[in-house]
Amino acid sequence: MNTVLLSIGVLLAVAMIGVAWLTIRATRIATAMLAAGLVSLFASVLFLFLAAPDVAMTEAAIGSGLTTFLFFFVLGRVRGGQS
Amino acid sequence: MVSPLYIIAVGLGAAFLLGLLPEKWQRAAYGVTLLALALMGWIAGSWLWAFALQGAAPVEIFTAGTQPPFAINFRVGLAEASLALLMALTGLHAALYMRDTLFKQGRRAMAVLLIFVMATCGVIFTRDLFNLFVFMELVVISTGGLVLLSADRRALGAGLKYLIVSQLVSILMLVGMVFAYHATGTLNIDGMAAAQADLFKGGALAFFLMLMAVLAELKPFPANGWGLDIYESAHPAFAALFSAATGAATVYAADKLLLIGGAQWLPLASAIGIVTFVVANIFALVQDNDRRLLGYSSIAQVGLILTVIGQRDLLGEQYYFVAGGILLAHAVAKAGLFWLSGLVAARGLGDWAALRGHPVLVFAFVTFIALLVGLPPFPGFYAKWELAHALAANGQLWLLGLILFGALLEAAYLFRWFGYVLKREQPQAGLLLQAIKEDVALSAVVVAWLLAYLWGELSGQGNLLHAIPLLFALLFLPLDWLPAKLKNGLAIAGLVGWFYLHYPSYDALQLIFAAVMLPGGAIILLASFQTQQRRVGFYPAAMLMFAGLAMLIEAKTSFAFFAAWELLTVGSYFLILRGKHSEPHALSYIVFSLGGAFLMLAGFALAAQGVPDFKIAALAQVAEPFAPWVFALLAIGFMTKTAAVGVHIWLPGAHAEAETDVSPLVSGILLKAGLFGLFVLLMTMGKQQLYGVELTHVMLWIGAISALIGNLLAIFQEDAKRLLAYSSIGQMGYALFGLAMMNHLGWLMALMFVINHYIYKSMLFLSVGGVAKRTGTRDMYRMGGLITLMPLSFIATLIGIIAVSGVPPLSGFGGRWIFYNAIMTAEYRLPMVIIFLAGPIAFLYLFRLIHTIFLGQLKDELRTVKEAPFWIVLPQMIFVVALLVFALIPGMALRHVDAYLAPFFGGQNGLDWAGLTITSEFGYWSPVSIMLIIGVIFATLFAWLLFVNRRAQPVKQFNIVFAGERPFRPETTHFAWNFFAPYRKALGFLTQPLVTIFWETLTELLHSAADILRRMYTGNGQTYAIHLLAFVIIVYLLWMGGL
Amino acid sequence: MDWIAMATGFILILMGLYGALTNRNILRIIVSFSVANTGVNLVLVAVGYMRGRTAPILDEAVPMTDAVTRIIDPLPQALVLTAIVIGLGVTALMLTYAYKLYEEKGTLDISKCRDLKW
Amino acid sequence: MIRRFAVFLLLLGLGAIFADLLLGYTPSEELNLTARYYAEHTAQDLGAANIVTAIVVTYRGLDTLGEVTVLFLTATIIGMVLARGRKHRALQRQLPAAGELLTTGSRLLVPLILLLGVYVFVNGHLTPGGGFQGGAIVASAALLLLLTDPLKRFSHRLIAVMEAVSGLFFIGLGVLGLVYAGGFLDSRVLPNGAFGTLFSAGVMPIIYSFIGLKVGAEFTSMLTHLAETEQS
Repeated sequence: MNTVLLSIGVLLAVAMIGVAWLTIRATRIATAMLAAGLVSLFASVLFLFLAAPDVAMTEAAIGSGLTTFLFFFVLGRVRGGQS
Repeated sequence: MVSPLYIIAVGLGAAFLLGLLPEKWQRAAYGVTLLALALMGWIAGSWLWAFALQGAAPVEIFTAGTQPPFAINFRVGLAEASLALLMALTGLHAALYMRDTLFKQGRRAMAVLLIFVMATCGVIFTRDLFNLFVFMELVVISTGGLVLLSADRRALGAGLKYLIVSQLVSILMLVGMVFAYHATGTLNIDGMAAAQADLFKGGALAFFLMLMAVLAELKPFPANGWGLDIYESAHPAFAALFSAATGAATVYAADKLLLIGGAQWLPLASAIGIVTFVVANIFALVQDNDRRLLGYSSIAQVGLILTVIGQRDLLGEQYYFVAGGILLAHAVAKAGLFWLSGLVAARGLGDWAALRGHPVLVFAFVTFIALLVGLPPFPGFYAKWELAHALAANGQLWLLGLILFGALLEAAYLFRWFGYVLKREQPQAGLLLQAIKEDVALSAVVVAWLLAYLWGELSGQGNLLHAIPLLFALLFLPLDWLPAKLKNGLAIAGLVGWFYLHYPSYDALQLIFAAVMLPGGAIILLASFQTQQRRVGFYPAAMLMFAGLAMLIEAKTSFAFFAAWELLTVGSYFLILRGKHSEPHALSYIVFSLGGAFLMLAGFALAAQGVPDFKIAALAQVAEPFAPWVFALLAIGFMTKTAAVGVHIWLPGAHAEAETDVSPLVSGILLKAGLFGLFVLLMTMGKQQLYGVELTHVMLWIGAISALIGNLLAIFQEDAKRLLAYSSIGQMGYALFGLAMMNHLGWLMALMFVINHYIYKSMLFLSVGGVAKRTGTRDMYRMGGLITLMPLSFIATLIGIIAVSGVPPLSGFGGRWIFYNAIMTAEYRLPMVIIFLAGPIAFLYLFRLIHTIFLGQLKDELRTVKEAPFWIVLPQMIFVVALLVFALIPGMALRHVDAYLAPFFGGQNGLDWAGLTITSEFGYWSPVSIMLIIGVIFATLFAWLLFVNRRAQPVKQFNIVFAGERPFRPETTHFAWNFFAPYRKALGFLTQPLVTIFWETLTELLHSAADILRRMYTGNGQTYAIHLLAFVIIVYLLWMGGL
Repeated sequence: MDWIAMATGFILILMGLYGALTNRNILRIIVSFSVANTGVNLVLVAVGYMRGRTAPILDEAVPMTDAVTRIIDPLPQALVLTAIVIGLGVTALMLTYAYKLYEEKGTLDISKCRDLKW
Repeated sequence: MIRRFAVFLLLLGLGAIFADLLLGYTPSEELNLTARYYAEHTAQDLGAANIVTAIVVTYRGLDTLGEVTVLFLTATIIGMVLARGRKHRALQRQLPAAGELLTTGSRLLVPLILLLGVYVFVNGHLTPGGGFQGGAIVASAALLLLLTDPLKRFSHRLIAVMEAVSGLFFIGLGVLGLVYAGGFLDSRVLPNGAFGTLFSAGVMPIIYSFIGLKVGAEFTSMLTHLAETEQS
């Protein structure tokens, strides 16, 4: 295992945790949703490193793509829904 | 047979096909749905046929043409096939039931329903873990859709809560699964089970997470708030599916998963199951919404099944019989009840009173309740029997106790509900009848009885539905439309006929009890000729009780005995419930009786120690250390029926509030069942010691105190029937005392009490009942001077009280005579004093019956009262004659019994029966001469009275009343009001209802605890998710911490 | 790499659950769950990973005969594919529920949706 | 606050479980029994180059069928929920027209995206990707169209028919496997063909194509249903 790959992995992991923190604590829901999509996107990169191209594609297309769109669709309909 | 994969293919294919149909073709879509469900049912049914009747071996079904660990495989065996059939049938019924809703929602809803049923079948068939997960997710999601079919807007929230929880569940499941896969290299359930050692080397945690995930779907306490919300708000047809189908499928999934874990995880399942069972039943006690109540009950039942799964190894071959019995009974009953709930317009339990106008629906309701509680002849009864025996044989006594406790709680709220149905005011809202819905609900009744038959056949204990007495009782159900007189004739013929056919085979003891119960019952039933019209429901109930009694007398095995006991209990409960104000009393009767029955069950189970087909006679061979416990459990069970002090509080209300001809049935006859049991017990087990205490000695004390307290309470009653009821407690105390003396004369006296008490108590209840019927009241101070208007009733009462009080010349005296002889042969000083004290007290209250009702001045409003109806008087007159005959020649019956009892006490007869006199070692008793002497005295006194009375001067009524002042409560000025006030001052402390207070406080505590604790179900879906997480962590700490 | 992925996965699950169990807004709950789901997927794939091996696709680089020694465990990947899609399904369903609830109640606060209790 | 603390504590417990799992985890050096079988047999038995695809479509085809059903269910329920209580007055809001660039761009892109999607699922058995990924890509074309013209209406009928037909074909092929080959969803209904070519691996590519179509249709259905909520 070479160090470059490993450091990229660590970097990705740190990034994911940071973005996940944003997801659960961001003040705006839109930010949270975007962050969740980002987590998913980072994860799909990580999947590539884990020799799982199929999963990476799926995660990218469905996890970060479609899901995020669904979120925004609904967010638009409920106008924030903040009580 | 068609591969079960076609069940999946058909379900899915039909669901996809629905998408092709134009939106307008609702009928076609509905047709496709029904057809697909029927086809799925047919496939499952054909497999069931093959396994059950042709003995086929279970079949493995491979997919993708590859062997199991590498591809997904299905397995179909007996359990799978029957469960799949259950799924398909409940699905089909749901589709029929929801027709209107489905038409309104369109083909989408039908597709979701199809997928739901398909997925539950998949959960059952699959042998692959991940596949199981996929099917379970499908069940979850389609549940999310079907919940929305409800007209209740709140269902939306319930669905969301479920989805939130299921997210958590699927996270646990996936994480656990992948680590389990890592440890074992397979996803196949059987493969993992084979690689168990590897799995637990690689971390039992993985399995733990999976187990938690699957158990969470079973709605364990406390992680089940979401489930309750679904039950409460969903469409009833879906709630039925959710309870029956999802419940059964998930239970089966848990069963498969535990296969992987192996024996060491079974206790955990049992622990979680039993906690859920008990707590959910406690919470249900305070529930007033019918569907939520059914939800709690569903959760409880599934908990019970989980408990049984945890005892899988212990049950061995019986496992599927027990678990399947409970599971199917639960599924059918719950589905039926939910379907019924769709017919009831409002949601309160009391609103179900609307069913009352429809006897068929009431029958359906009672079938479902009996099915759920596990009364004979339903599968739950056999299952409970086997379960109790297996648990007792393996020392799992705590578990057995908890199961029985939970079952009692469940019976309590279900029977309370049934009481509401029969007794509460019919609500405005009424019923929403719809033919198809009714048919669906009634089909569950048919299935319930089929299951009852099937389980009877499988039980190996003899099918109760082959028992002729029971069949005879059930015959009255379809005949209920006949006029009451006709049915009464049939019932009497049945009782007498059965006795006539069977009496040659009885021994002396059986004969006495049988004579009292069967022809004795027939005499009391003569009074029932008095009723007009149809009297719906009376005869099935009464004959059920008699069936139980007939079977009890002949019972050879503990199973037959217990089954008969439950039948007579249930029958008498229905009888008692018929009284106008008897709802709470009937409830307390059934709760105490079932409680006593459960103790008996535990006692028999403990005695049998796993021996199948345990004979009653074998009780004699039960060894230490079980023997005293068996004795105690059985004795308490029987004493509950004889209403010994402490467990007597059900009796007064139950006997007093019953109908005129029912009171003598339940007092004169039913109480004897308890005595019969005690006889059998003492004859087989004899004296037992527990911690150095002689148990019969304890019984002796209980008998003495019962006699004293019963009589004391009786003297302060204003209500004539209640007085007689309390008197029964006292009388049964005497009998108990006699039995517990464990000597020859004591037993003889107890037997004499069986006959005597039957005759005079039946007679008194009938005459007092006749009076109450004519005067419209049971309060004695409202009566008076009825001697001239109701002379026959007067004579019956007079003879009756002479007999009860034990003064010569009637048979009561004979009883006392034997009794005093018996006491003299035994060494029981203090209880003897108490029992002597009870004697004169009895006279105090009996005297009031004559004095207050028949003597004194006649009330103005009662001047037109007529003698009681002929049919009520007739049996009284028969009893009068019987009393006189029995008083003259007691030896007719007793000498045989004496001889029968002799072998138990060294082969000597207790008394010498030569000629017309009876001799004991202390003296002799000559009934005929006593009768003569008393007759002479009586005639003399009577003549003198007549002579004196000639000069009596009548006083005008009301000439000095009130002195111009109207009292606040006029009755308090009546001389008979609070007649024994001085005694109350002196002895009242003994009548403080301490026992009543004890039981009431206990109930109150349970209820308030339930009411406080159930507030943890805040309605917040997030909280429910936290509950689930807490559940997982707590189990982790408790279980894995100790592992 | 697999350790990193697995640890990250676990942390994401915990963070996601924390978000889902403490936020009151239903949309936020759903978003948090999607983070947790991503974490689960990471864990799953990490378990299948084996150092120094390649993706389970046979081509010139990985001939059929060497497959056993060259590729990683394909099964968890197949599972993850399914899990992702199921996750999407559930998420979409929850979003629809949220939308509908908002329509009915005018709020997305989960603590305000408590018509059913006890 | 109490809730947060309680949740934190509970998650600490869950974290302990996870930590235990993590620390107890030893990566395997060798393929386990199941994985070894796939590595050895997939190519020979089924003729698929992408083993994940072979597992998804054939070995664990039943899972995939379930998975497709999950999407179908979700789409159906969403349709059901959103159809319920929808007001029928179609309120045509005037929206600002999408920019020229977006409109033209999408006209150009949509066919390309569709083509890409089809390529991905047709080659699922050879290269990474397959029905799900392809389906998602197809759906993104629809998404693009929705973005450029929010009032655009897709034919529900068309989507439903596509969904139903591809679903039925999927099951039909599965049953064919049951009848003509070793079991449900066995891909060897057709010959395996030459390894590594498009027409190989039996019916696997056909099934995956139907999955792709179905998934695409379902995603589109979900998206359009949600998009149409604007109407009310």
